[in-house]
Amino acid sequence: MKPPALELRELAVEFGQGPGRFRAVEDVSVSVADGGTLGLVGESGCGKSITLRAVMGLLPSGAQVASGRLLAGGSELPLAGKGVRAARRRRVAMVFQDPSSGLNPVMRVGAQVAEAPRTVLGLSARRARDRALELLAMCGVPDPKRRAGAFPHQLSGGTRQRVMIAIALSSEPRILLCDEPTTALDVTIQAQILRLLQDLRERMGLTIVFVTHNLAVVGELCDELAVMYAGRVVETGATRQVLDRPRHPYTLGLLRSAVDLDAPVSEPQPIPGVLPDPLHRPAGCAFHPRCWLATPDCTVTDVRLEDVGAGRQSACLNHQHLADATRHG
Amino acid sequence: MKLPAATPSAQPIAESAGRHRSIARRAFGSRTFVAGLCIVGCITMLAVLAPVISRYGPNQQNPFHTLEGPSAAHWLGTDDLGRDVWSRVLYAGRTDLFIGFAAVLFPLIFGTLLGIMVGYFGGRFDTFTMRLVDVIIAFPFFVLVIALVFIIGPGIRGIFIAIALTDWVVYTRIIRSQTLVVRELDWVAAARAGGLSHARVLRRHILPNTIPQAIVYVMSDIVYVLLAVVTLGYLGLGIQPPTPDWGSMISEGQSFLTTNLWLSTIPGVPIVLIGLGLSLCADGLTDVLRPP
Amino acid sequence: MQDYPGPLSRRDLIRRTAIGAGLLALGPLAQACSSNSGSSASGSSTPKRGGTLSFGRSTGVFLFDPANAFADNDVYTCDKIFESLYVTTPQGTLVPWLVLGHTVSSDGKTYTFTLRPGVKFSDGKPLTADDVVFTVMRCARDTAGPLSYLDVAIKSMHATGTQTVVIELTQPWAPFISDLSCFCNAIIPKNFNGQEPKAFFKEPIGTGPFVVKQWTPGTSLTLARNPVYWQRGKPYLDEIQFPIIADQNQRIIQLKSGTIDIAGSVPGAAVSGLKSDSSVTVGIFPSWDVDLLLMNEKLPMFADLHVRRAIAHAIDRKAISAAATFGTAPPAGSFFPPSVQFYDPHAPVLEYNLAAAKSELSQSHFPHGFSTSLLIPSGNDQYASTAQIIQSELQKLNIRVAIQSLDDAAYHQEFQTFHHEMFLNWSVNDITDPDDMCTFQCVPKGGGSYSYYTNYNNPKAINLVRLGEITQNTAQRARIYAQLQALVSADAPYIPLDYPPYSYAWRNNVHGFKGIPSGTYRLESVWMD
Amino acid sequence: MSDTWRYVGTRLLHAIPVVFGVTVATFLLLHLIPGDPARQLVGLHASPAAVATVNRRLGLDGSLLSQFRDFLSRLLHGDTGTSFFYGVSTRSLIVSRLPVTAALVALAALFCVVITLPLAIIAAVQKDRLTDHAIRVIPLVGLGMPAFWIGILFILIFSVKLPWFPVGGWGISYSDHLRALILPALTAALGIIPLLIRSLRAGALDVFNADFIATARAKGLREGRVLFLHVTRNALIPTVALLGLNIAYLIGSTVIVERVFDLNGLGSLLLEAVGNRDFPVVEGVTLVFAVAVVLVNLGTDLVTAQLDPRIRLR
Repeated sequence: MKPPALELRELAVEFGQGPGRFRAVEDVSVSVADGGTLGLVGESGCGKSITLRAVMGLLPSGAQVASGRLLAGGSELPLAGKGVRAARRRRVAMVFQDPSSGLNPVMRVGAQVAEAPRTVLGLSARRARDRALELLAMCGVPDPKRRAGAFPHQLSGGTRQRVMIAIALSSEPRILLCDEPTTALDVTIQAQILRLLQDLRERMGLTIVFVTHNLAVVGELCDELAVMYAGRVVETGATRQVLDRPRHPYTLGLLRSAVDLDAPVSEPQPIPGVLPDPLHRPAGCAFHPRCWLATPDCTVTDVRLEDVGAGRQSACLNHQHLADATRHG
Repeated sequence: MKLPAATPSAQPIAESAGRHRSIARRAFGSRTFVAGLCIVGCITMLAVLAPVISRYGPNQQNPFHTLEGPSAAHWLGTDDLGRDVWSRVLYAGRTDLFIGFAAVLFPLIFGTLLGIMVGYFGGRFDTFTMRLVDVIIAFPFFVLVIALVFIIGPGIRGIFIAIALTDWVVYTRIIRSQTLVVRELDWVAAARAGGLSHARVLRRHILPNTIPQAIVYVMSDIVYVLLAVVTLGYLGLGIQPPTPDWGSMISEGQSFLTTNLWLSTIPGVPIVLIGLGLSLCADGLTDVLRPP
Repeated sequence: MQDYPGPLSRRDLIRRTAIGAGLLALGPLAQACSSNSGSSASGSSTPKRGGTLSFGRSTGVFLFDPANAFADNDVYTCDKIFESLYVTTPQGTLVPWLVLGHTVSSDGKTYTFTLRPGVKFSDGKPLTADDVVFTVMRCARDTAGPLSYLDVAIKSMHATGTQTVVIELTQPWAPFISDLSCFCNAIIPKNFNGQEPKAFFKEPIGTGPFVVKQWTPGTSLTLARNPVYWQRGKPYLDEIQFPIIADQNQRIIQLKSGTIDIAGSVPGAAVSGLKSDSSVTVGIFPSWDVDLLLMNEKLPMFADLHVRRAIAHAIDRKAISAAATFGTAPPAGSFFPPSVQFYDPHAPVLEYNLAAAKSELSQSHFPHGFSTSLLIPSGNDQYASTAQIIQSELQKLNIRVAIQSLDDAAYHQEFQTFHHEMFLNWSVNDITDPDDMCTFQCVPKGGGSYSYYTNYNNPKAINLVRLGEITQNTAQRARIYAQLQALVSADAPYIPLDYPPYSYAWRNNVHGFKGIPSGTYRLESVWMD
Repeated sequence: MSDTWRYVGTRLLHAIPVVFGVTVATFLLLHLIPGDPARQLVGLHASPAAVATVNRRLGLDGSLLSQFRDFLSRLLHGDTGTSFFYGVSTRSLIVSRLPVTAALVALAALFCVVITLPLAIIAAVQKDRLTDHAIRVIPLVGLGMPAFWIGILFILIFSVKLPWFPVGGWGISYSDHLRALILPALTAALGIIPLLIRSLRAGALDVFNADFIATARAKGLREGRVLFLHVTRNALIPTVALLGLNIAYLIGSTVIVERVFDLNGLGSLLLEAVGNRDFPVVEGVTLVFAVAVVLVNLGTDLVTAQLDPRIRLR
């Protein structure tokens, strides 16, 4: 069997130093098959973006990888240290959340797209420019010739995100990491961008890791799903299955809190409470203070992901109750 | 005057008095700020305690011990009139710190208020004020201050008035541009639409959001004022003898630059330290004010 | 008799910044004096011809018109191009220069001069009596000339033949030869050689040892040898450049590094440092100047004789000499500097004596002291130190002095409009005769000087000054001036503090440089190896 | 492009009242300063008649108002008058001195950029480490010590001890000029370098955390390229603006620096003219300085607009 395109094992990321130090991400293990799409979902601050940045080797200052391994196609990619960027070159690329701040404001977009082909792939200036135009066209930027000469602030949000994707693709990666690439966009544009990503995946055989807090988006794009809460993965599985029959109360909570355009009758129901302060993690299951299924066990037992059948995993002591409940409800 | 950077505009503060207290608390939590404050505090203490610490009067001459190097009797040596340099440096601190801190008060208050007014109300008054600001900025600073000191007469009074007349423009400029930004913010517009009076909007919304910029600049400004005093001393227009001040000590020492370098070097040390301390304070404050 | 408009000297302005020392050349005549500390390198060996001298001075040369020159370096440069009938030697005596000599009629009103034969202007034309008549009359009639009042005694003058000039005076005038020696009476060709004055003074032609080679007013100046100079074989130098170096430290460093060959206006503070440099010689030449503490007698405290005498007794002039001038200027006694004619070394002086000072003050209307201010020009380190010493000494009499330093122009205006209480300034002579200085300093109406802005008004002193002007007999004049020195000492309208010298420093390869008490220097005998 | 020209035109139009204001203020200030130019010319002992004659010649005998009218009408005809002392036109004086000062200011500005850029970026990269602290603290000496002191120290070290540069003066050839200007320009630059380093370092830190830097890194660019092309270019914008804003300060400091280094530029001319109360020269030089400040500010805005396409010239 082919090794997964990307496999992350027991990642832990720490912030700060001394007494203020805390783990923002802990024991995260996910993998995505070649050509597959993995969705990473959770509320803001749950560690999904940090996980993605750790994979990309672009942790913000103050954060460092405490432990974990990363394998791409079976070979090891360093998570920290000198060779981080070189190891990912031509393999992994990333699309960022906010296209308005993700583009260098003082460089023409064509130049930004051509930069990697020129310096990373070593094309001549002329060929790099042609390549940039191709990429822009491929990403659906209208009139790429003209747009290539524009500065980012002269473009619309959707076009900017297309440019971001073109930039990500410009270094010819096999794996594309997308950090909430549609969050900052209008709903109609969101759909276009998702379609573009899908299209690119099919045409180029890309493997995609997609971070979002929007379950609807996940449903459309991803075949695999990992739900994160308070720095840990709480549930994984095939997207359809997880969405239809969640095996973790948090996933269910997320589903209930989402606006479902297809079912106008049901009111979104927010999950009560807030994400725990990472410095004061509740003992036991971190979700228990907000969980309606919580039992006294939940407050003491350190819950870990367990196989719950059909290739799925859940980190809930009571996942069986949930399975029963959703089956009948 | 040196003009500061347009500090990256701090996170706008919604109506709040509590915010200021929290800024102060956070400032004291900033190591940079505290370090700066310590340096400035130490020098201020030394200056305040000058009569206690020094063994000689600042103007006590001794014709038999002129231009001596450091010794047990005179830690930093003596000057051309046999006065104890250490004592003079300490006493000079009283003059200079007073001038530095006091001279920027008027520019700070007047410039800030004017900047807020013209920035908020705009109109012809704004145009006129900014032309005036341009005129004053277009004058090379020294030329203007020198001319003013000529007219008013040298000494502390001349320096105060010259600084007061010229320095406010920097504050006006900083505060006005910040006011322009804040004025356009949604919640300020909302406050105004909600029927708050101009006075209240200015006091509760505009002022808290603009004054931190002025306070950051004040830190550097105090050093610039000290430098201006030094340079006026070089031109013979500074503090009148025999009152010791670091600037006139440096300029008196310049006759001995090629023979007794320390005479003009030592008085520069506290200026550098004050500059360092205040810069650290400013850096610390900027960090605190910068959106996290 | 007439008051003349104003006493004499011109250049209070830039004085210490300018320079000058002269050397003394004098072919036919005078012999330079042995002199002071500076002469070490000159002398023995035979002069060499050639070379370019670089003379760093604090200001540039703005004009070459002797009758309108006033600033130091204008004066000290004009006299290299134009020469007077008489010149002063480094010892301060007068010697005939462009004349062989003169006779005076018995009534003392008619002077007859015989010109030195063989003197030529730098364009080759010979010097004639007409040139002399033109020059002196121009200066005497030029109301805007800073020093034209020196010539007020002249009634008329004419040439008899080409070599003889006769001058009629309105009255006997003892200082007349001295007045003629002033640079303002330096001889220019008749009618400006047929040119407009402006054009003429742009490329001036005189009898002096040098000619102007290149000149941008106030900016740069190069002089070159006058090939037809009347003293055979001189000048030795091919050229002289005058770089302008306003900053004193800069001047000294450039000298030490050899960028310039002579530095003018060496401050006292730098003298000891320069003396320890073996490649440099320091020359300190006595001047006609006196540093004075002057008091405004329009104010009640200074109108009180006892207050003034108390102050005179309270000031330690030796301390000022040592600390403020670094020992370069000897402490002063008489208000006449030693280098001026009729200086009386035995003139009684109010010596430093604190007990006497206190007793004088107790007899005054201000026995418990008072507050006053002392005006000084800014940027003058010597005066700043002097003022602080005076301040601390008068404190002992409970006279509280606030020092007020103003920039030069404002400082002048302040005391000329009598807004001052006390001020420091120096008296400058442009001639070796004391008359001009005495008029300026003792005669309230003398040219509106109000006795050097002290308002000192003692009819006895005024009479002595007038008497000194018209007395022809030298011994008699000496007695008159001795009386005057004693009287002014006792009245203490101003207190002489020290006799400041002119200080220069030069590289050891420069020889024959000597300063003249007027502040200038003759350069035709300077040579380099 | 026509937009730019229209902008330049408008700005220049707006500059007219500013320059006019500076000129008028100079005139008034000068006449308020105590001190009499005629006395400065003929000295303490000259007769009152001589002083009056000189005053008439200098045009100082009328009332302040009539002098002001004369001054304005001369100015409108582009005539800045004749120097009281030099006896030549103010314009020719300024023209002869301008190159020195212009070169000095230009070189100082260049030093500002060349020194600030690497230091600030290094400080930002090494944030809170020893290098960072050193880079931030050491230039403060330049802030604390006046130019005349630093200047003399430079001369003692780099001209006397190590004879690398001339002690002072301007030299004859272009290479002389350049060598003569290095220390003075450095001295002048040191006055504002701490300010610039602080600004650029803060700017660089902001840029470091910007998303587009992550984008650039994610592209696989080498760190050097990220630093120079992306970080520096963006952090430079506010710094250039700040430098432009402080050009007036730099110009003003030539007054002192030229004196210390024995350069005959506009600064030393101004200082001398103020001392002599040479009114036309002071007025002329101040006018030139004001025009220079206005032009430099305009130039700065154009350059920043060039550097930062988001800025629209309005």
